[in-house]
Amino acid sequence: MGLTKEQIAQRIAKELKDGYYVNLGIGIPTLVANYIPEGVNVVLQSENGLLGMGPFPIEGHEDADLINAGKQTITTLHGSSFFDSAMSFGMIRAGKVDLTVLGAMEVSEQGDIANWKIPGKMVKGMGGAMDLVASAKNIIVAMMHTNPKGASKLLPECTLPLTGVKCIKKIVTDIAVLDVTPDGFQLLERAPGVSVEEIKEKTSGKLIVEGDIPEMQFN
Amino acid sequence: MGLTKEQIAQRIAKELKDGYYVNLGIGIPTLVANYIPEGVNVVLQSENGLLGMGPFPIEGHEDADLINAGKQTITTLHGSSFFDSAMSFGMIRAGKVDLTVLGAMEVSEQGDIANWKIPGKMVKGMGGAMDLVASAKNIIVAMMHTNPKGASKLLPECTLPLTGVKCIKKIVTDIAVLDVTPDGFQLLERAPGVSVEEIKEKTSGKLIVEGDIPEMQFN
Amino acid sequence: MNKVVDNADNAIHDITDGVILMLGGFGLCGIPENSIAALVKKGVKNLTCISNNAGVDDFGIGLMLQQKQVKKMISSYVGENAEFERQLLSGELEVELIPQGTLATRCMAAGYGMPAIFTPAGAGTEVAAGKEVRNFNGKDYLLEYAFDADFALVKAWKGDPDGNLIFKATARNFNPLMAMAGKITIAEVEELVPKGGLDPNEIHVPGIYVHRIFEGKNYEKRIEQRTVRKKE
Amino acid sequence: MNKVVDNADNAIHDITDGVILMLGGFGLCGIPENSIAALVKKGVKNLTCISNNAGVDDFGIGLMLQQKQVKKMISSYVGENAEFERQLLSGELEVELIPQGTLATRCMAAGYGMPAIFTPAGAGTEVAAGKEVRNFNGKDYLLEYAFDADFALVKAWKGDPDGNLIFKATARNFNPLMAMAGKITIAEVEELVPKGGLDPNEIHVPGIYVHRIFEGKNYEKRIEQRTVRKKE
Repeated sequence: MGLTKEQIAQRIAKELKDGYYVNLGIGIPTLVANYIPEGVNVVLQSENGLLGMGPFPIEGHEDADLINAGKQTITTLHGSSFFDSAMSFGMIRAGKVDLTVLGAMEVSEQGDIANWKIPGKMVKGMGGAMDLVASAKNIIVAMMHTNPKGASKLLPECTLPLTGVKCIKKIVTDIAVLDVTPDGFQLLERAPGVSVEEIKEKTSGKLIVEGDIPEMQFN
Repeated sequence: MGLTKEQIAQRIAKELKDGYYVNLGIGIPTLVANYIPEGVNVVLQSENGLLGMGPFPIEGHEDADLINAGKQTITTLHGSSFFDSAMSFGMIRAGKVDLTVLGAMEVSEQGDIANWKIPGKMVKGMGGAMDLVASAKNIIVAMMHTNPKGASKLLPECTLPLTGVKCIKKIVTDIAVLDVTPDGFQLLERAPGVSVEEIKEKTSGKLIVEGDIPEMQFN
Repeated sequence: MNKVVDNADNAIHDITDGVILMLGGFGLCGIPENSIAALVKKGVKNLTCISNNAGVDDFGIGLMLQQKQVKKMISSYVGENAEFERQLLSGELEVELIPQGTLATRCMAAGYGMPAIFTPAGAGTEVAAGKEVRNFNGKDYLLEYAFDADFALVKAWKGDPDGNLIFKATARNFNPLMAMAGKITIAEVEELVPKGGLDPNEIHVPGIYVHRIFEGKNYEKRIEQRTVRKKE
Repeated sequence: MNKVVDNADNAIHDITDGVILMLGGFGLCGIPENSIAALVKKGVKNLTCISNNAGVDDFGIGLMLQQKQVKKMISSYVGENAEFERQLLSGELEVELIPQGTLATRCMAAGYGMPAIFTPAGAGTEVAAGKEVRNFNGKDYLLEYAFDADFALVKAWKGDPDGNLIFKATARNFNPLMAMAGKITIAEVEELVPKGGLDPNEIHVPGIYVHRIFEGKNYEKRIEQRTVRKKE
C-alpha cells in the first residue's frame, strides 16, 4: 500500500526549488534526480568534487576519471565545475548547499539521525554523511517508515550510534511526510490509501497529528 | 667603508642554494635577485600569488594583472604558477619557502624583529611581514647596521613594536654578517676594510667574537 | 535561477548604508572597478570595507574615501593614499590592520565554513593583544575568527551565467577567497562567456559561491609601480 | 633542482617499513597506480595509510592489503573489500574511520600550515569521543588536528619538471590536498610536459609542494560502478 522507492523520490522532488544546489545521497535519494519538476533548475553537488552532475554516460562513453560519490560513472553538464574534496566539504560546511537528501536507519523525534553503523556488524565508515548532516541547513531523510522486521524507524531516541544530532528537518517515508519540530514528528501528508491510524501505529516517536492530513500529490 | 645596498644583496645571494624557494621583501632584499650565483636555480615566491617570478617586463609589455608584492610590474618564467593569497600564505606557514629575506628597523639578540611601526608616525600596516617572520624556517635580515642617527639596529631588546619574536637566524648589514644564536649575535664575517672594533662599537646587543673574523668574499 | 545582471548599478542595488563589504584586489590589481564606481554613484555611507589595501587617492577604494563613504577599513597595508591618512589622523576613519595571511585565511575560513583558524602570524606582538594564544608542537598560534561580510565584490577574468569564475595571473589574489566568503557575492568579469563556455577543470571559484555576475566595462587597470627593463 | 625521476621504483626508494603514507584517490578514481605497484614490489611493511578508501580486493590499496603491508588504515569508507574485512575482524589490521570532510580538511590544514581546524562533523557522535568540543555561534565544533604524513603519493593528469600539477575531472578529489600535505610528495602523472608546458593560471598544485615527479605507465583506471544509459 505504501509508496515505492521511486515514489518516495518523486515526492521529495517536489521540495526542490529553482536555483537550489542539492546533494543527493546513495540509494533512494539518488532517484530524486529523475523527478526534478519541469521549469525547476537545480544543480547537483557530488561531494567527491563536482557541481553540475549530469546523467549516466551513454554506453561506451564512460570515463573512469568522472564518477559521483557513489563511485558510479556519470557526466557533466554545461556549467559544471570540478574542485578538491576540501573545497567540496568547505561549501557544504559554509551552508552553500541548499538541500541534502539522505537515507537513514533511524531518526529521533529531536532530529537526530543514525545511518552509518550497526554494532556487531562490519562497519564500512561514515563517508561524507557526518559532514553533511552537521553542516546542511536543510536535510530531508528518505527512508522506509519501518525496518525489515517491522519496527519503526521514527523513534523517541535513536538506538544506533548517531551520525548527527538535531539536524533532520523533514522525513519522507513510504507512508508519510513529516516535519521534525521541537515537539516531535508533525504529520503533514499520508501516502495514498494509508490511514493516519497506520502511521500512528508505525511511528514509535511522538507523532503530532493536527486537523485533516491530506494525501500526497504526485503531479 | 661599509657595503653598498647592492653589495649587501650580493653577499646574501651567496646563501642561496640550488632548488631553494625564496621570498624577497621590498628594498635591499629585492636586489638579491640580481646576484643569484651561476648554476644555482632558485624560484622566487611573491606572496600576492606567484611562484617563479621573472624580471621586470620589457618596456611596452607591462601587464597590470601581473605584479609582485611590491606592486611592481613583473613577468613569469617557464614553470611559474599563480594561486590565491590563502594558498600563498598557506605554503609560507607550512614551511615550504626555504628562505625569506627582509629588511628591519631593529633586531634583538634573541632574534626578535621590528620592521612595521614607529609610534607617532603614520602606520601603513604590516602587509605580509608578520606572517613571513612567524612562519619561515630560515630568515635573513638585510639592513644597515645603524640607523640614520648612527644608533645601532642590533639591540639587546627591540624598542619598537615587534613584527615577530625569536625568528631571525642571520643578519647581513653594511659592515657584518652575523648569526643570531641563543647566546647573542655571533660575528661571522666583516665587510672589507671594516674592523672588528668598529662592529663592536656599532652593535648594542651582545656580540660574540670568536677567533679570527674573515672578510666577506664576493665571488 | 538567473545570476546575470545588466550592470554594476543593478548588481549592488541592495547595498545600503552601514553594511560590511569585502573588496577583492591587491593594490590596484584585480579590483572590482565597476562595482566601486557604482557604490560611489549610489553614495552609500558608513561602510566597513575588508580589503587588503585602500586604493590610491583617485582610484580604487580611494574614490569611496574621497566621498567619505567608508567608516572603517580592515586591511593589511594602507599606504599610498594622502586622503586616507588625513581622515585617519582626523579620526573620521577607523582602521584595523591585520597581517596579510591572516586576512586571507579569515576570508577562506568563511567560505569553508570554519568558524576560526589558528595562525602564528602576530604571536608575541601587539596584534596578539586580547586574542587567545594556543601552543601547538612548541609554537604559539593566535585564534582568529572567520570574517562575516554582508557582500563580497570581486573581479574575475572570465565568468559564465552559472557564476563560475576564472582569474588571470596575480589579479587572482584575494578575489576567490572573498567570492567564497560573502553572504552575497557579486562578481564582475572582463568576459562573460555563454553557459558551458568554461572548462570545468579550470574554474577557480565554482558558481555555488556567486550570487550575481555581470560583464564590466571600461576597465582602466591602473598600474601602481610601472617597472620595466630595456630590451636586451 | 631536479624533481623528475625515471620511474615509480626510484620515486619511492626511501619509503621504508613503518612510515605514514597518504594516498590520493576516491574509490579507484585518481589513485597512484604506479606508486602502489612499486610499494607492493618493494614489500615494505607496517604502513599507516591515510586514504579515503582502501581499494578493492585486487586493485588499489587492496593489493597492499593482500601482501599484509598495511598496519593501519585511516579512511572515511572501507567497503568493497573482503580481504580488508578479514584482516580487520582477525585483528591484523587497525582502522580509524574519519568523516570524509574532516579527512580532507586535516590534509589541507597540513599543507596550509594550520595545526588544527574546527569542524562540526561528528559533534555529538562517538567520533567526538576524547576530542575538544567548542561552541561558536551556538553550534558545536570538534577540534581536529592536521595530519603529519611522511610521504604523499598522488596521481595527476599533467605535470611539469617543476612539479606543477593539473588534475582531471573528479580524479582531483584528495590528490591536491595530499600533495600539499606530505613532508615528501611523490606525484605520478599521465603526461609529463616540458618545463613551461602548463598555463600558470591552470595549475592546481604549485610545484613548491611536490618533491618528485614521474610519468606513470599502463594506467588501468578501473571503474567500480559502471553505470550507463541507452542512447536516446
